[in-house]
Amino acid sequence: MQLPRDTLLRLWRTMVRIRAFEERLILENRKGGIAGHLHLYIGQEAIATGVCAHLADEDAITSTHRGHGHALAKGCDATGMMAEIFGRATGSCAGKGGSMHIADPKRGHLGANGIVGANAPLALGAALSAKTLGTHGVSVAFIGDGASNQGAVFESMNMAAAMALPVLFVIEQNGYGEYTRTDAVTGTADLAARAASFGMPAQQIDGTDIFAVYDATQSAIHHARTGLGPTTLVATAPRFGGHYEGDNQAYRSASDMQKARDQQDCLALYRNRILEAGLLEARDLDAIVHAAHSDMEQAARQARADAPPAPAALLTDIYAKAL
Amino acid sequence: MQLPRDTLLRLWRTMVRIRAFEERLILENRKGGIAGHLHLYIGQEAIATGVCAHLADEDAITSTHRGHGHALAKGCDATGMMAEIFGRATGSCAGKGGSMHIADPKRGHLGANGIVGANAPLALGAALSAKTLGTHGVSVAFIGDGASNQGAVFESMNMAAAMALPVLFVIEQNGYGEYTRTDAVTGTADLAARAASFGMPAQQIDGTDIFAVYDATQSAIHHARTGLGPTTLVATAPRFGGHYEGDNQAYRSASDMQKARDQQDCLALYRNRILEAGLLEARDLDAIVHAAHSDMEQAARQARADAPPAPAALLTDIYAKAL
Amino acid sequence: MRIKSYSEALRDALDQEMARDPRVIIMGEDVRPGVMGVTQGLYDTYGPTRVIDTPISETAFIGAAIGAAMTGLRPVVELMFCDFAGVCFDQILNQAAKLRYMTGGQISLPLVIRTTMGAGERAAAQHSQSLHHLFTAIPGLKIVVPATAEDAAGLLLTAIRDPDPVIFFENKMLYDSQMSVSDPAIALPFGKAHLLREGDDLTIVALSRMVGFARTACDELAQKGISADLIDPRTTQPLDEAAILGSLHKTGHLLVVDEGSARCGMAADIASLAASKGFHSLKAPVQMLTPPQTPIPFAPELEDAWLPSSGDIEKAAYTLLQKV
Amino acid sequence: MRIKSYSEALRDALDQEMARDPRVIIMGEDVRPGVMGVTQGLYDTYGPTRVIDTPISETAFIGAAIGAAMTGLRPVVELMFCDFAGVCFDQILNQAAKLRYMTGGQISLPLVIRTTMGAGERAAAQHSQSLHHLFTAIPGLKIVVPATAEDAAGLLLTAIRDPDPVIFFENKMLYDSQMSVSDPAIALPFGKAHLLREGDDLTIVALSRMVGFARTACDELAQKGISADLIDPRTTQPLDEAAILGSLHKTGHLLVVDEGSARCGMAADIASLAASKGFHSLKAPVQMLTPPQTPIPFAPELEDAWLPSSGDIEKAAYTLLQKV
Ligand SMILES: Cc1ncc(C[n+]2csc(CCOP(=O)(O)OP(=O)(O)O)c2C)c(N)n1
Ligand SMILES: Cc1ncc(C[n+]2csc(CCOP(=O)(O)OP(=O)(O)O)c2C)c(N)n1
Ligand SMILES: [Mg+2]
Ligand SMILES: [Mg+2]
Repeated sequence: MQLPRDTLLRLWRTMVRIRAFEERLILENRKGGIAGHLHLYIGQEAIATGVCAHLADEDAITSTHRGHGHALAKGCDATGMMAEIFGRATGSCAGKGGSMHIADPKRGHLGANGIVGANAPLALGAALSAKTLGTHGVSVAFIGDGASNQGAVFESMNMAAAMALPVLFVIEQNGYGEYTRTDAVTGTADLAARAASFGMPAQQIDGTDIFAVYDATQSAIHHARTGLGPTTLVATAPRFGGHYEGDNQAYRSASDMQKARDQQDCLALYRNRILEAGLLEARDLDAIVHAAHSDMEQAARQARADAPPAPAALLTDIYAKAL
Repeated sequence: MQLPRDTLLRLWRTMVRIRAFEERLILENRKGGIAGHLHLYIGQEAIATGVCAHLADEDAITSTHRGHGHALAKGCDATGMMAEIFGRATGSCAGKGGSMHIADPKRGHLGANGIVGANAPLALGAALSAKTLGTHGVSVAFIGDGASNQGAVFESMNMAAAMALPVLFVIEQNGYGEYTRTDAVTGTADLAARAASFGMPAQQIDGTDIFAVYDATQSAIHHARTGLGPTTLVATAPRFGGHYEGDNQAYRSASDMQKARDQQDCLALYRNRILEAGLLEARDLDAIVHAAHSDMEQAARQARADAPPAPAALLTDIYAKAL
Repeated sequence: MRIKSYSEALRDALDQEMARDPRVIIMGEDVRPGVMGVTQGLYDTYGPTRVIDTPISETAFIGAAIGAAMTGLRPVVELMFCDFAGVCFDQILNQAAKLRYMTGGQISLPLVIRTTMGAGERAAAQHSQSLHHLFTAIPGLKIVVPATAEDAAGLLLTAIRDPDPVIFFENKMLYDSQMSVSDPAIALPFGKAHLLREGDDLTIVALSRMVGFARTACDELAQKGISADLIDPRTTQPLDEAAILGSLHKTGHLLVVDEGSARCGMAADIASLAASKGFHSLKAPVQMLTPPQTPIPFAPELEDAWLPSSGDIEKAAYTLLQKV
Repeated sequence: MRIKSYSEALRDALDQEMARDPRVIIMGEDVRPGVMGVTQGLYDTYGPTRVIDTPISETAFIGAAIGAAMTGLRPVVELMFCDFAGVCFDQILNQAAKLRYMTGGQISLPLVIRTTMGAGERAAAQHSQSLHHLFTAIPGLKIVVPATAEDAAGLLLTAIRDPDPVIFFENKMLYDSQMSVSDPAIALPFGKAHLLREGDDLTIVALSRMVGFARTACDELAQKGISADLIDPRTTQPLDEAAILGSLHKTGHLLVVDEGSARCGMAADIASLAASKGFHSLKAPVQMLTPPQTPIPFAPELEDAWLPSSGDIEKAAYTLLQKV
């Protein structure tokens, strides 16, 4: 809480932009014109924001199917992302990836991933490069609680610990993997202890409390940058919506959904806390909200207007040079 | 140590037969005529013996590339195994599997495996059958310490714990995976704690002490049979030889190898203990050793005399009926 | 007969076999709620011991299904997307496919892995693949690629009753397609192709969703006075070589249409059959119509261009015959 | 020129590239001691930051190599046996092969996965496979199958310098085969076949270890007055179609010899090329010589019967020509 004013504003701005981006997606999706599924991050914004606040472009992240928040927090351009989700030539991946495959290596975003858990080894690789090339970079793998039962994740935890790689595993514990409660298919309730048993510090944190996320990440990144190896953070925060936009969540109680919105909204919690502590003014916060919504509206308008990829794009980017 | 005399004799007999089987293999291999690699179990006999002493034919095991000991302890026929290793039509797998793929489902041996870690999920399946069909059977997956870093193993531990399956994971900690020290590529030194973190009891035991193995297994199997789910035992015992027979072990210190033979020989330890405690007579023990060696010599003689598979065997057993 | 969707027909076939044989169990991610549709409602009937939600650990649960199949159960396991076969490929390649052989016939594996294939959902490169050729290349497996609701149900019964591991590829773009199907389902044999159209000018062999597209193309071609045999092999292993070669003998022209890989895929496989055992029947080059050899793009315009259409099939047929 | 084994030639090529480019690193199980032979001694020269022993966790370390390739290194990772690709297949199928395309070309992947293929070691079904076809079927990868020490070294240089993911299949039965090779190694282009024998009667396309067998067969055939073009494509992706089609145009007869799968494998792939683009050259059915479609048996007698021999190649050629 002793963060400087501009950090406080920056954190708020990032969280708000993620929320606004996805609320815009919900609206646009209702209007029609967005193809494929949208896995929304609403409710978990504090995690990506608090983690990525410590990362520079030289630091890498690898992300998940629920990855819009990670991308925005890592500094990816909302307009390019929106265009990508609309499948436009102007999209960050030229329309070839879509919502589930947004990447921007220049910002250190090595890609969202449609195969759960598969991004963990990739993050090891970025950490290995950083270590080998002496860049002092770190890398972060965001991993869902359901995905945390994938072999790829466990193997990566062991290898990162064994090699003392500068990696941070962030497990986002929203309680579900698709329609199934994660605890129903997981042998332990303590994912942090499980990660710790691989030989690294690990900590359970409240993922709706951005200060908790911010502080824990700071320590973890320091640990990594000083050559001490990986850390795991298990951050709990609810998914407001379903597995994908449109999922009616028949498997989830109304009270659980209500509680998420009423009591676990990381944005509301932040706002209240900041205002109560008198750290920022309501109008500063509101102006940021306003700006974010208008930015996202503009991004969507642009995306709708943009052209789809030219047919020739089908056959480019398979190899560096066409065979 | 309060085991009945016939149990003491049975344990000795099994350990001795494993040792004799493989010493015979070493001799026969020098003579020539055995194709492919032999991964010998010498030094680790107490583990397979102490574990399988608690298993009936209805209980299943899945084994590793270093699997002769598991097979013999599970009651597989030494003559059939020897013939299999010689690639004979009379072999337990009709000569199609070889040393690394010995199986005998009638004895509850679901197969050795050339893919390290891949046998762990198979053991879950046998446990699931036992649970679903109400047979009260349990299953055991033997896993090398190196193999314990495979995703398949971790996933299986979680799933077994989540579903409370009657499985026992036995990690055989001989300190090496091929030429590499396992601790050099493993983030934690405490494999039992790592297994426990998945949500099951786990225990480190001295795998050269058959009584320790026997007792720990007894509890674990009881736990499993009463529906309480899986257990992991991490049993430490040295490999006397190399990764495979013929490996010159340039990567291993002479003293390490010497120590294994001089101080960590589970057979010698057992013999001394039993004789000191006056539980059995030396001549009883020696007679068993004698019989084992002559059995194995006979098995090898038989195997050498047996015919290889007929050419037609190439095209059978691909499917239940030829397509 | 009753009107059912491909998805309902599959569900009913599962229900039918679960009712008939208590050893049949279902496992997979979200199979209780039935995220993919097909297993919906079965949990209510068969309960937690026979409809099992698993962790997101494909290696563990597919391996467990293999182990269960060895020891008395008949598991039907769901792999949501065949694209995910990557994370559990060893259990299929080195375990399920080889266990009977490696053990000299001691082990039987009555196992079905149901999975989905097919592009068109705007699901991009990791959720749209058709990987049946990768499995057809593995000895020891049987591979099913049903194109209609009737075939899906009938072949699923056979798959469940089969003593060997079967990979059952459901085309997710067909799930909602409706037709009148046998009720209860009637088991259909493996290795028996389905002749959907009869004609003299060319032989079209099509698989999975391409069968329907080829049917449309045949109707169009008929308008132009071109008549074709349209053959759906229904299983790629075993493959009904006789049906293909017999038709080729009659028509002399072969067009193969598949949504899988252009390289080392089913189109090449069937073309090679023609080039070897059917060579003397061939009057013109074999035409292979597949998507271009690229990952599957997200943008709808690109994905549509990527996937062969009925128009593309028609054109390919026409080109093939012009070439005579 | 110096006499080297295939294995030594590979080691020297690795050394050459590691000396040239500090971004080249080596990872894998037991690569320091060099269990498989090829990496022996490199640790002494390049130390722990460039020669990295990994846990037995192929998904983690191949994935790590992919991530490292994206971020400035040029990893050469060793997958001991291609059979083990099953446990890390997702990282190859869905990550390495697709990342450039899915990201619209933002990501480059200068990655080499060195692995071994080939039967004959009495290593049974899970350690003897030749799975190059599975990877050839995946768009986005390049596939190398060197048959000689010279090719192995020259193609490895190219693989390491290539900006795309390369799967490099070393036939472990060739490791000890000796020949006089360029020293230092000279990079060889991908997609350029090697013509080992020239002749008029038939075209033999052979891959990996089958090339040597085919060479022996050609010598025998020559004694019988039969002359053949012997073509080794050296890379299956890209494939030198022009070399194959050109030769076929001359000879009219095609025999393809491969140790991989009979179904959806390279033999079928090349036969399908002949059936489509080479049809008008073909004077007889294409002959495909592969092992039977079974897992690989352990017993030496069975394994020897399983693997095509030079005698089998000779016989196949003879049959092919008799059939004219
Ligand atoms: C290997 C693999 N298995 C299954 C899936 C299908 N799938 C997509 S998202 C998902 C649930 C993931 O849950 P979690 O990791 O908790 O992430 P969340 O959706 O909750 O953010 C599943 C099973 C997949 N994409 N990849
Ligand atoms: C998936 C896989 N990776 C690598 C190998 C090669 N390999 C065979 S045995 C072995 C070492 C296994 O070590 P450990 O599990 O400790 O068993 P041990 O040999 O010590 O009994 C390795 C790496 C394999 N068989 N399977
Ligand atoms: Mg979740
Ligand atoms: Mg070991």
